[in-house]
Amino acid sequence: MPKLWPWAQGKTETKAEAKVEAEAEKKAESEQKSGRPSMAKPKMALYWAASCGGCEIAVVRLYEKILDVANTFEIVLWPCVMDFKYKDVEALPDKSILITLFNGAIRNSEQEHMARMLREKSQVLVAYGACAHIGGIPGLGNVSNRQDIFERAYRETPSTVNEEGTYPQLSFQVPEGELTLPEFYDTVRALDQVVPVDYYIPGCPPTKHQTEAVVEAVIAAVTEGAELPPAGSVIGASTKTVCDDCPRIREEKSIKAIYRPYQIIPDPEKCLLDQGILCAGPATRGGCEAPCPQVNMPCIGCYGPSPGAMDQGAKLLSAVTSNIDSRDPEEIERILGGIPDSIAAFYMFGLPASLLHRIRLERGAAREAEAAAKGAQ
Amino acid sequence: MVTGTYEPTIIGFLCNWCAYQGADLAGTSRMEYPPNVRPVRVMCTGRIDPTFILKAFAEGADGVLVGGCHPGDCHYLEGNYKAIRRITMVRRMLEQFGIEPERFRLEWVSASEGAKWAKIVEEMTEQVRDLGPLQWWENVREA
Amino acid sequence: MVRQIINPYKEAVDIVKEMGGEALRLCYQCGLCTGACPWNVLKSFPVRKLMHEAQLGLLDFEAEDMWACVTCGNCVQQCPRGVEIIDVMRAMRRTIVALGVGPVPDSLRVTMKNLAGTGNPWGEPTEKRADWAQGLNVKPFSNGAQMLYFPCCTTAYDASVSRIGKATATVLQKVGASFGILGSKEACCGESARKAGDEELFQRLVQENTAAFAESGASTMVVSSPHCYYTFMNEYPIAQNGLQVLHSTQYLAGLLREGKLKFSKEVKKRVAYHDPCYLGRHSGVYDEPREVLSSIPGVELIELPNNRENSICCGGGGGNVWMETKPGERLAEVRAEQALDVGADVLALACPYCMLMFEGCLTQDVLDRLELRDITELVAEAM
Amino acid sequence: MEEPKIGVFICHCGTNIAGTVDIDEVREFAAGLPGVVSARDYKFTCSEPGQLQIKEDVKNLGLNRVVVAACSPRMHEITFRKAVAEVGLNPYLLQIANIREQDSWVHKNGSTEKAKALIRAAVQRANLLESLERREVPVTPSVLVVGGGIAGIQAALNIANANHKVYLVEREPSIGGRMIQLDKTFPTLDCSSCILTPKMAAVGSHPNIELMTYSEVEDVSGYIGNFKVKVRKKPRYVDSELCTGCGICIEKCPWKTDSEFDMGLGKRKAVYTPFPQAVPNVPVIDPDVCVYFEKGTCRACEKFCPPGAIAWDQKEETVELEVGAIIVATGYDLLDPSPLTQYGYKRLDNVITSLEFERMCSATGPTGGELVLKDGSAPQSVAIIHCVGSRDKNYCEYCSRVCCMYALKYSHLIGEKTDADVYQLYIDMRCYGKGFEEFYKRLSDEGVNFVRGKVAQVTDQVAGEEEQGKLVVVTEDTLLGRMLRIPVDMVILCPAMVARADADEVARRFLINRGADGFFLERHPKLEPVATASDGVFVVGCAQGPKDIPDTVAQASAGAAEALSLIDRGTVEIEAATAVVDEEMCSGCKICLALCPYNAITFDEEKKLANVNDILCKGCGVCVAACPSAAITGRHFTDKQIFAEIDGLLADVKPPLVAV
Repeated sequence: MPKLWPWAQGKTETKAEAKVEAEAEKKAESEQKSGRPSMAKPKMALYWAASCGGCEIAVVRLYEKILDVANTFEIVLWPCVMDFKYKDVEALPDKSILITLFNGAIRNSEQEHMARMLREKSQVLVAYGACAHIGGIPGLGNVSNRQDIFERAYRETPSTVNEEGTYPQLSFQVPEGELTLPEFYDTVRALDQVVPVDYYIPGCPPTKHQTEAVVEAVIAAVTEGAELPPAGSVIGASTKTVCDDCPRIREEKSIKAIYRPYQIIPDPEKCLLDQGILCAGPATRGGCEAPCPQVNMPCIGCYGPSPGAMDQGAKLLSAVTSNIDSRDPEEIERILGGIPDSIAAFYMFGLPASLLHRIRLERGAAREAEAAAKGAQ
Repeated sequence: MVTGTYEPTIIGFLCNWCAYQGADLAGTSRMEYPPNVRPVRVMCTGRIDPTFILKAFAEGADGVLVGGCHPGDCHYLEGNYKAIRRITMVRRMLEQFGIEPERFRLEWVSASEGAKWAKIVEEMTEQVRDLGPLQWWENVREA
Repeated sequence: MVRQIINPYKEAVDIVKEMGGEALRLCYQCGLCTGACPWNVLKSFPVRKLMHEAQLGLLDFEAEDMWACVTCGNCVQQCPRGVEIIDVMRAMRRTIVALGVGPVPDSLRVTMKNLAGTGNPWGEPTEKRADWAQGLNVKPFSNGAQMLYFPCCTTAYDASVSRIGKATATVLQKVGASFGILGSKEACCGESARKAGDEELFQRLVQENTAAFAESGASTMVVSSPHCYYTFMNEYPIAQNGLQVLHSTQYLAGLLREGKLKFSKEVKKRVAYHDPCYLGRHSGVYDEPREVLSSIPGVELIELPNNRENSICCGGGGGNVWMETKPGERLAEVRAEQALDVGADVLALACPYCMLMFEGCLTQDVLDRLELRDITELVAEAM
Repeated sequence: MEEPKIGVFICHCGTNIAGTVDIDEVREFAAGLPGVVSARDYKFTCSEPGQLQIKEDVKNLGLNRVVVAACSPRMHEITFRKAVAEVGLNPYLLQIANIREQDSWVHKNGSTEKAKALIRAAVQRANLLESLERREVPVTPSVLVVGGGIAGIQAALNIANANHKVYLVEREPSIGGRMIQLDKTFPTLDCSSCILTPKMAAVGSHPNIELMTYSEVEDVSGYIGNFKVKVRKKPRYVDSELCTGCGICIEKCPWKTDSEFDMGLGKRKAVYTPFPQAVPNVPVIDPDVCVYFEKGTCRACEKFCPPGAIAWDQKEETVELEVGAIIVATGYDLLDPSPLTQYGYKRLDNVITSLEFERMCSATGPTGGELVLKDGSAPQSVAIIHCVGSRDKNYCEYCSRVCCMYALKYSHLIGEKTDADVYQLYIDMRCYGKGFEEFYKRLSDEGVNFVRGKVAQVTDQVAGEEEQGKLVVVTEDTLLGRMLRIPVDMVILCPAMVARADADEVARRFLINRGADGFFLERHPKLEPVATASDGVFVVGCAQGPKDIPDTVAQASAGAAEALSLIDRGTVEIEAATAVVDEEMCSGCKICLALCPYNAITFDEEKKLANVNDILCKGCGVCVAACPSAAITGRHFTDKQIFAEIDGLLADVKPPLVAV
């Protein structure tokens, strides 16, 4: 049977609330028994998977609030900051970590292992930042595959000299024993395409107020028994799109040509899309306060799709092309020629989380081999 | 699941006023054609969100056929022009995704063109059958 | 006599119907084709009736009418239902040739036999194909040359027409073009064979010539005959092979626009231009010949009553150039009369078949008053 | 949302469906689908007992969704919607699976499998259907009629006589249209102006008709029952209130130009009425011809006008009207035959068009009704060429319908006025109407020469003594199978009737479609012959396609009846499946604004939100598909409903999934 991704089957309901309630009940129980509040701090984990590290900085950007975090939680894993051992975390009982902030997409077997392990150990798993949320920039790797990426990274780059054609191996014998590396996957996945996720904090990186909001909510839940937002919520984002935050003046659309940002000097007052610059703002969830358009750069879509949209790229494509000012197929072709790389234009952040996830893999040969093997048995 | 001769499944998005009526006319005129296109009726090709097309491929369609009124004949005046604009871009993008152009067609079929509809379905079924199964889900399976 | 709609040659009729295709079924018998046909000025040629007979499968494959059509295209151009009448005519002839359901005119049979044997309509030896160029210092085509000149069988072998080739070569040399000929390596373009219904022979000629062109490596070819031009452009895989084909008048007009065609003498003549069917109606080339003619110093270009799209055929198309035309049924005479009526001294031509037809059809009395000159000849004279 | 309880009803349609689709298998399959509480089949579900089956199940089983697997929704969706509504179920909770037209009738193999997929899709979609309410809005009880030819006149009178207000807008200075240019009418030969002028006068004096001549519709907005129309009135430079129609100004005016009304055969003055019986009988001054506008001098008309009605300072003005329905009766143009060079029109003298002939025959025309050649003499022979540009793929593929008959009429008129021989050069004689064949017989009896053949050429190049000074018509007589040369003195061309030159602009203004032939397109060729794609806009007369006067009048009355039934009802039901904006989701990006062809989307600058006016919205969904934030929902075709349908259609394609 083919091993399939769980999201393809529909997400497993995680019911974060139920868990927190259960925890509260347990706590109440233990308080009843001991007659005083439990003094043990709830545990917290932070993990960095396939991402740039910007999310780690975003956590530190809590400034003095980071002290509240330290006061409230016992941090059991934060590889970026301190030396923790995986095996210590693995040894914890299931659901013993209250909250895990997981940033980065899943691009290799180690990240997948950590995602599954932390899911088991955590009551609340938060996809922190665009990469964990929708795949992020690493997700653009889905226009390629393992072999081509290796070829590029370990051989073709101008700064590389690799005449023997040495590539990373899963396992390598040295006199001292076996060395292993995690398996690099063909396809990058968002966190919820590997394990069920309770909350999402979008953004590249998430803004300070978002991180604060989630930390405060959980602290309030732990210390005061406050209600948590419903499971599956996207925290710190609005129901509207970036346009709602964007101060630029918009008009009725009529796109006669599409420019890339370096090709023109846009009017700083007017909507970038109105000026022919492909801006993902209309199709991107708001809440970021539109920092990019405010400095004359178009939105590139890091907050993911609007809550009602199934596929951010398809929605952006539809919005932009619908307003092309021509009825002539040839002219339309010409105008759309201004978008030379459609996947990058429409799915800069969301390719793994999109409907098609990635470009087609040439799997024909592999499939045939598999079928032949089956036949042989 | 690929056993015996392979029969593709194609999702058709048909506008209510032209292509759907054209397909109905093919029925009324008893023109035989292959059963591989499964129709979704929409009021206008202008209603067709590119999401529908991606969704159809993602859910396992081997092809997608969009049928609408001839340019200039849109029941809603210019919905089909919007469809041309979107579909031009979708076609390019699908190619980038590795989906052969034969798997995605936009055709103008008026209410009186039952024979044209039957011919298009026959032709496209054959082309997609020749290309073989798309099985998009296979792409997201880690081998 | 009541005629039954049962034909002994059902197979033959079916082929014609199939080749005539949907358009033939659309014919509604208005008779415009008959009216538009140049023959009907001189004799009866019931085009409409043939179409109806083809529709009903009542064709008489033994009738002379099978061979009359000059394929000039005047009827096709006007047909209100878009019937490809020439295709139907061709289909009838092809059926006769392939299935032997009717007689092929003797003269045409000989021509086809010659074409099959020697690649030219006269059955002249292949080695003599380049003889026309003797003494002109025309070189065989080599890879370094700019272009290939394809003279047409008539130019190559017929004594009265070879002056077209000579004039063309002279002009090309004077403007300093580097060109060459294939000589014995080339064969007839096959247009006559196809129009005479010998499809097999035509396909063979296509293959031979295509191979010869490919081998030569030429990228530009200049032709003298509009029939070769049309056939290369529309019925050969020329475009795929990246070969650009130009009629001599197109090439000259190009030189003219680039300022490379210079004249030193006057040709003080009143010149009427006869649009060849295959250059005009079939290929849409109307302006270039006129451009070249009117640029020649001294030439006063006058128009015939039937000009451009409405030109009248010389009577030589569709294989008729190889057949006998009775006196009094010669279209060339009608045309010459028109030229004399408008006061022309010279009838300018741009097609070897036209030249052959006019030379053959006109009486000495007419020829004394009306000079027949190919456009290249007039150009050569003025240079 | 309540738990769906779906009933699936599978129709055999006799053997139409049951013949190829295994009904039992499909029924069993449907019964097992999630949400389905009952699946039944019946011979003819659309029949009374079939509908009863549905109604009973809704009542007894408490169905809250109904799926009917039968013929195309375009056949019986309305039938079944009514049926479920009768037992209290919202009609929008019905879903049809088309297993006949697009399944059993067209597939020899695989129709059962496809039926299952279609039903599964319908059931999954039905799960998500929502109730919708149709709304009613009041109707403005007046009608705009565009075009003052016989069609517009007839429609206007019908409506006005029913005591409703009519605005009749005509571009020319007078109503009358093409019909008033004609001399006699076939097959009865009654005088065109004799039968038309009383109607024109009735229009001019009708208290319910506001006649706006020399005016054009500039802009139309609004929607069925409530249109807002802007009409531009060109200045006449004559005060209609003061003018008595005495005609002295015309008499005194020294400036002349070709008369458009007389097809350029006669002259008119700078101040003119197109013809003596004009309605209104108020002249206009043509500023392009009148010297006053160029040099400020002359003013002869002003000096002689008894009531002092000349008004040099008149300005163009725009009037705004509110109407409930619009009737477009803008008529036709005649194909200009000069590009058909073989007929020699404009090149050879005495080759004229049918309308020129009409004017020449008219007693009020440029020759006072005399049929004369250019040199003033009477023709001794006339050829009438049919199908000039009609039935010809190089020009107009259609038949212009009236030419055969008016050509016969011309034979008669020529016979009345001269002794000329007449040749009818036709392809097929089409005399299909009431009294037409009888007229054909009568004319045959009058001694007309019929030659069957499409004329190849009209030439002045003569071939013999008897052709000297004549026009020679060259054609094959296809019945003889012989070429003929017919020498005549006059050639009358019967050019194709074509759509007005500005039809494209007019179509856009009224939001109606045009067919491949260029004429305005009716909504259904048989059953809705005067309705258009735009609700409340009707098209009548030759604007819809070539037709004769009786057909035009009948169609005009049909249009009037449609308009009356709309405005008399008082209210109009508005499409319920419209688009709606979710204010919580709309970010005011303005992507949708320019997309709506009906201008139904407005923008609230205050709240920065888009709004869909659901009275103007026709439910095409173009904005829904474009909305990048999914803030616009297309009712009855929501994203979720369509996704569910796609899932349903493909559920058997993907292999069963196993979690990691």
